[in-house]
Amino acid sequence: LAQAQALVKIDGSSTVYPITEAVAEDFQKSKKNAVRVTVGISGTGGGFKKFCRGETDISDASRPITKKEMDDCKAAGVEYLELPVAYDALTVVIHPKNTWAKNMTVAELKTIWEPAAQGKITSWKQVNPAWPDRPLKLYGPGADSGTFEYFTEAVNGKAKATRGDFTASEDDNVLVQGVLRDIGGLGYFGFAYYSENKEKLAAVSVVAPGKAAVAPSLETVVNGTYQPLARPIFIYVNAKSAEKPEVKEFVEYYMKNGEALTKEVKYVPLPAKAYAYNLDHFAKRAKGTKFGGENKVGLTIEELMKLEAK
Amino acid sequence: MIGAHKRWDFMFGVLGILALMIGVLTFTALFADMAIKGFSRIDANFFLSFPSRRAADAGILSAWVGSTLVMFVTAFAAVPVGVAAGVYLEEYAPKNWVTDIIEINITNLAGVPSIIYGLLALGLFVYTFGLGQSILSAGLTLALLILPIVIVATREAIRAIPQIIREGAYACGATTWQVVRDHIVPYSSAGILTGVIIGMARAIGETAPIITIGALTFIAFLPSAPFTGEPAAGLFDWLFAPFTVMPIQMFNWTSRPEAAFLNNAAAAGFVLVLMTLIMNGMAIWLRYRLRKNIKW
Amino acid sequence: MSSTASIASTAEGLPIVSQPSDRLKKDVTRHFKERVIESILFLAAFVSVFTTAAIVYILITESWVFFQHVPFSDFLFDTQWTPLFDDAHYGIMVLLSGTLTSSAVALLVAIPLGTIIAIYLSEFAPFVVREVAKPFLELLGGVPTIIYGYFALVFLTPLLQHFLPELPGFNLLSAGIVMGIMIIPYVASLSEDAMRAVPMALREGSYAMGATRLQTALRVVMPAATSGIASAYILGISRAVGETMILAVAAGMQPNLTFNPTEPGATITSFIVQVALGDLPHGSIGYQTIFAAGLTLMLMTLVFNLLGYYMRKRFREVY
Amino acid sequence: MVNPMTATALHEQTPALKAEARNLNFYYGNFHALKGINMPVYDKKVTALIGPSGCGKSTYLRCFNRMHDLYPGNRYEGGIDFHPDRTDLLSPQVDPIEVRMRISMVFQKPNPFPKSIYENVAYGLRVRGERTRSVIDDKVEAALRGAALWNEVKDRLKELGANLSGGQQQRLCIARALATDPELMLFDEPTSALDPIATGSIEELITELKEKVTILIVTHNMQQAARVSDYTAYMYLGEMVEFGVTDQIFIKPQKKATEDYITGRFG
Amino acid sequence: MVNPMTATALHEQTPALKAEARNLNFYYGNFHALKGINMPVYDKKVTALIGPSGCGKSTYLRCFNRMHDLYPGNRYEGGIDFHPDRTDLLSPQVDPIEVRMRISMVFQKPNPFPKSIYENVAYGLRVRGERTRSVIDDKVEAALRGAALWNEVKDRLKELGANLSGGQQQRLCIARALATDPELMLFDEPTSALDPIATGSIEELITELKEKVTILIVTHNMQQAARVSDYTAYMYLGEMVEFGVTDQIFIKPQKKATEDYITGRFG
Ligand SMILES: Nc1ncnc2c1ncn2[C@@H]1O[C@H](COP(=O)(O)OP(=O)(O)OP(=O)(O)O)[C@@H](O)[C@H]1O
Ligand SMILES: Nc1ncnc2c1ncn2[C@@H]1O[C@H](COP(=O)(O)OP(=O)(O)OP(=O)(O)O)[C@@H](O)[C@H]1O
Ligand SMILES: [Mg+2]
Ligand SMILES: [Mg+2]
Repeated sequence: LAQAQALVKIDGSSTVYPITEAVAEDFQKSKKNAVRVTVGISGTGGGFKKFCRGETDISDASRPITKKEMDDCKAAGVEYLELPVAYDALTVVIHPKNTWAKNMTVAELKTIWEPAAQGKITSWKQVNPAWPDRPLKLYGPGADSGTFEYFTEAVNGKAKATRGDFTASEDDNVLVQGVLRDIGGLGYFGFAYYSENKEKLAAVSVVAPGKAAVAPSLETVVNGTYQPLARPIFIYVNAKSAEKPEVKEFVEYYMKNGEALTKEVKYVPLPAKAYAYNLDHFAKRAKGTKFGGENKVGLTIEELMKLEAK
Repeated sequence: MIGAHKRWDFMFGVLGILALMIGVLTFTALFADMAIKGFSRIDANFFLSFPSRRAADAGILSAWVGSTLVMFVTAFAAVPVGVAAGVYLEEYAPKNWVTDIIEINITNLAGVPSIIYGLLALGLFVYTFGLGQSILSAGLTLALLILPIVIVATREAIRAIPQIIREGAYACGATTWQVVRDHIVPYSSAGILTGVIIGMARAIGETAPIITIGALTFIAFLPSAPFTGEPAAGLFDWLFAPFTVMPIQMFNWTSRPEAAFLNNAAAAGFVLVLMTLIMNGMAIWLRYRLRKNIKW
Repeated sequence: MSSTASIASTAEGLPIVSQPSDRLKKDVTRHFKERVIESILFLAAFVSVFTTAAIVYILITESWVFFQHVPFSDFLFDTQWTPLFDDAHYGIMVLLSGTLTSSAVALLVAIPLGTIIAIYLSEFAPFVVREVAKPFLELLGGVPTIIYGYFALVFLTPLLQHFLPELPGFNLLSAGIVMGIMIIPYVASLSEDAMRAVPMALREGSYAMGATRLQTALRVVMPAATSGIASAYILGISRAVGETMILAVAAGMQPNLTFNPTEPGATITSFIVQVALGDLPHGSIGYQTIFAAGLTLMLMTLVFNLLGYYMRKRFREVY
Repeated sequence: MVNPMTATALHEQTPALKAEARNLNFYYGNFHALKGINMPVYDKKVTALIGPSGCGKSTYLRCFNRMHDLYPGNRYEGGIDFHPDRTDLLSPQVDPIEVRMRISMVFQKPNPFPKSIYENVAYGLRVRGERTRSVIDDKVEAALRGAALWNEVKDRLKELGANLSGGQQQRLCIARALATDPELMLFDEPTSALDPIATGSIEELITELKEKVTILIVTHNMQQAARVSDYTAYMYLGEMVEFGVTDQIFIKPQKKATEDYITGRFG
Repeated sequence: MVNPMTATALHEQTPALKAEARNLNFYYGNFHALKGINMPVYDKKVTALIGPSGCGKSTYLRCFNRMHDLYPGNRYEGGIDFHPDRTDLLSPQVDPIEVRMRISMVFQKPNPFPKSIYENVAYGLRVRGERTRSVIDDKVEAALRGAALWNEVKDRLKELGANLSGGQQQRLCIARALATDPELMLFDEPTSALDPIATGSIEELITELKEKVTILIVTHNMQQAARVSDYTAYMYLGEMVEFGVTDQIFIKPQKKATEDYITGRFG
């Protein structure tokens, strides 16, 4: 059918969506609408499903591709390039009137979130005796999300290992609503939602083992000190599509303007050199994933760039 | 004793009005809230702009066009099938277990959560029939969703036609089909229409099944109108175009970090309810027009 | 008796046997055309059956895979629902409890209010009020449900917390109440139709006995409209059980085996959308849970509908 | 139209008045359905209303229990005095519910409520707030006996009223109307939906009932009027053409119009 | 039940048979509604069916145009010969649609379609596939004239049929039934919902119509039967009790049952 005009089809994670949308908007303008770009939000899983059937050119992903999805892609003969595009800095937030927990160690977070805490750790005092005996109310993203998976692995040491008695929502604005109404509330979600609600919420400075407390911010994430809660998010480009001029141009445009646009939509960009590295990586058509179907926690972007694709 | 009875009647009247008010006030509150929040955003540009990362530039052009086209397909698919099914069940079907099954089945379908229709449509329309992630697939999905509503409304409307009108027509020597075509369908059209509109009002607000089959969120172009563009689009090319719809746009905006998008969401919600309102208004008007000519 | 016929015939001088002459014979093409049309209409009616079959097929094939990993007894009797956690549990009772609790709250709101409105509109209200109120009510069904969700979260919950200070910010109660308000039009509108279909003769009979409006409405009209009202309730129940977004926003998505509406909870539908649009790989066991959950939901609504069908048959209006 | 002399004359022959329409007019919105009707209703007698279709028989009958109050736009003028205390039934001060408790009605088509036989008959009592089980039991039995239905239904009181045959249903409706000890009973073509056998039993019943209550009956069947009534009124186009003792009306009507109607030359 | 002698006697006086029921039985499911009916219908005459309510008049009438085919569970036995070619109307080889095209029907309550007056009358023609505008125009006019309605409606043919008065509506239904030149017309209590004036005009019309078509009419009004019909049949409990020339039946019925009914001693 006469879809004569050049078209770039993108689908996938709603976390990555705002960045891709910004790029798509500007790219389309810069091409004077000669190229059409579409972006969907059927989730990383739904995105990969379509991607591995060869239906989309690019897939937004808030986590690396999994083993199962790699197999699917392979079965369908779809090869891909993996390009990190930004950081999703998971921010632990508390009520602004919460004066005691401005800094928390990863161990304390673990005490709160580990599976064993379920039904037992219900007061702040149980986490740290110095803290008041206030009920502890927890908020977090749904268990189907990449954010959840990453956080549990980073804090509890095992992906998806968590207590179950917390309020979950796919919509981070709903979590914001929860924490800001509850002095004893604690939640975590993407940095962008925190920075939009700075007046209403307070971010916890995370103390990684053996390090000083680091508050989440653009700088601390980019310079790699906000660890272990910063994770990269990706786009995956279909290798065959990458040969199409419009897709190629789009990806190049993405990498060249990604830093500015990411900042604009309140996400944390990668360091400038990472985008350069991506461009190079893309030019070389280096296929495959560097994660081997598993998530890796606490990876800085330098470490990531050094990894070999498998 | 009698006084007490009268008082009960009066008290119930008051209770009825109060109950009615709970519904009406809730609706008014929601509607007013959206109107106030979204007011600053509603202008010509809002309707004529594509989505954007900047809340102030973002508009609902692709969304309302998409919703309109999808509704169009939905109506075109659901009305003939729904009416035909309703007519069959009322005028043709022998009252046996097959019709019993169809009947239970229809009420049951009305209760299936919409997301399941999405999963079904993904397998059926998008992949098996190869219709792609298109306006056509979405329209057909929603058509399946509202089919039970249309069928039930059709049957109710048909049942309201007095038997004596049917007998009058049969006595003129009409065949069953002639009776259906000349009498049953025309005289029940007001009721059918109501059902269709109620169904459409529900369908227009659906998010989940449409996302499942692949509606987009960012789309900065419209399906090409028939016979325009280079090379010229065919008459039905728009059916296969990628699209987005109002509730998805709104859903996306409600979950954005920037608060400014929440006003967009309110504005989009306002427009969506307005679209429903217009459809309902149309239904009331048409119903009035059609009923005026029908007296038994 | 045949004697008359024979006498009449003899009088005519014609043989008794009468065979059809051609002029009233069946018109073959017309008959064929009618059959073809009937078949087409039948196919249209069958679309709904086909849809159900397709849905059931999809749900069952996918659930099949699921049940090869998860023992059926775990699914039914486990008291935790954490299919996506590392320590996975698949106790559907948890979601079912959330679904039932929130639906119960919704119905406790929608059924009394909807019925009162229906009685008021059909037996008390002046014509104008009825004609204006019905379409207005139907608009309630046209508001996107996500708006109701936020209404429950940011308006109703704080309001309820004035009366119930212990009420958590996310709970089944306020989600259920708002859901109930959303369902009111379905219940009210259909019940009203059913009541209005009750013949005037019955009402007159009651009034003639000296009954008041309320007595007539409650003791004669309602019982006579039982089957229609039952269908309205059943539809309301199906709506409540199948509602998604309100719960996803306002109820907390916390898989909690509880029948206490003041606690947060998760429901089958909210779980399904969440997972269907989330980051899980398709085909993984976590993803398959949504089909098992969907199947449960489908079976549940089927039970309600069969119940409703049985009730309609049993209490068919006998005017 | 009624000759005042006739009415007076009749009045002197008969023991007592139960009710009396005085210059009664009735309007359906703008439609003037009853025109200045004057007519007595004698106590413990059966009065039949006859006349061609649409002449206003039902309209007139339904004035007696204020049935028209149920629909908007209806308007009464004049009055119906209810004896012995001569209350005007149509006065706005009079509560229609109170009226209906004393004047009961049986309709053209049997309209049992979708309830059990027992509950159908008990309905009027319950509406009056009667709670005592034994009182209700007794009255239900008495009413069913009065309607000649007791023997047929005494073992199936819990069954639905609708399961009875047409004639039984109509008798059930009569029992329902009887249960509350009405002073006046209105029948609007009570047998027109029934077969001849059921009709016969209802007619017999009416004849028995008049020992206890006053009866006003609309019928389109002149034979029936002749069989069951003591007095007959002939109506035409909303007017009361003639009223008199039944035998006299059927044998020697005073008006030509009545005669034409009765002999079938018209109607 | 029909006395064969009577039938023969009648037969010899009359020119031709239009139809003849031969041992006709009819069942509503298990209910045996018509029991072995034999009855001639004479060409260009009016035959009236009388009998108490529920005796099967309508059921019998509706056998003639196979109306019962519309509902499941109904069963015919025996036959109705349709003259001159003596086709059995009830034979399975006969198409009920063809039957209804030749035998039209007018119902108890006027049932105009919610269409214009013109379209109401034209419907039978359209159903027959007539497309030519001028032909339809002519037939509509002829039918409306035949139903004595033309002068009243000729300027408002586009108006809704339902806007006419009851009597006009019934005449419209007669025009609709007339438009297709039926050979036999069935009337089921055509005036029972009408006022006396409208009734008079319909009766007059029936008398005129019999010049052209054969008419079978059900009525509960014995005066009407006496006024309009040439032959009368008295039915009771699904059986044909007596059939004869109207005058004879009304003056000197052969059966006691008929006499009882006609004189109002029963029914
Ligand atoms: N609700 C109404 N609104 C307007 N006019 C009405 C209404 N009910 C009856 N009429 C008219 O009032 C007149 C008297 O009607 P009514 O029903 O009293 O006649 P009836 O003598 O009982 O006739 P029938 O023997 O057919 O029952 C008729 O012309 C009728 O059309
Ligand atoms: N659809 C039906 N199913 C079962 N029985 C029926 C049906 N229609 C009529 N009957 C019964 O058949 C018998 C004859 O009915 P029919 O309508 O022919 O009587 P009728 O003589 O026309 O009476 P009326 O004067 O009241 O119109 C009655 O006992 C009736 O109850
Ligand atoms: Mg009447
Ligand atoms: Mg009849």
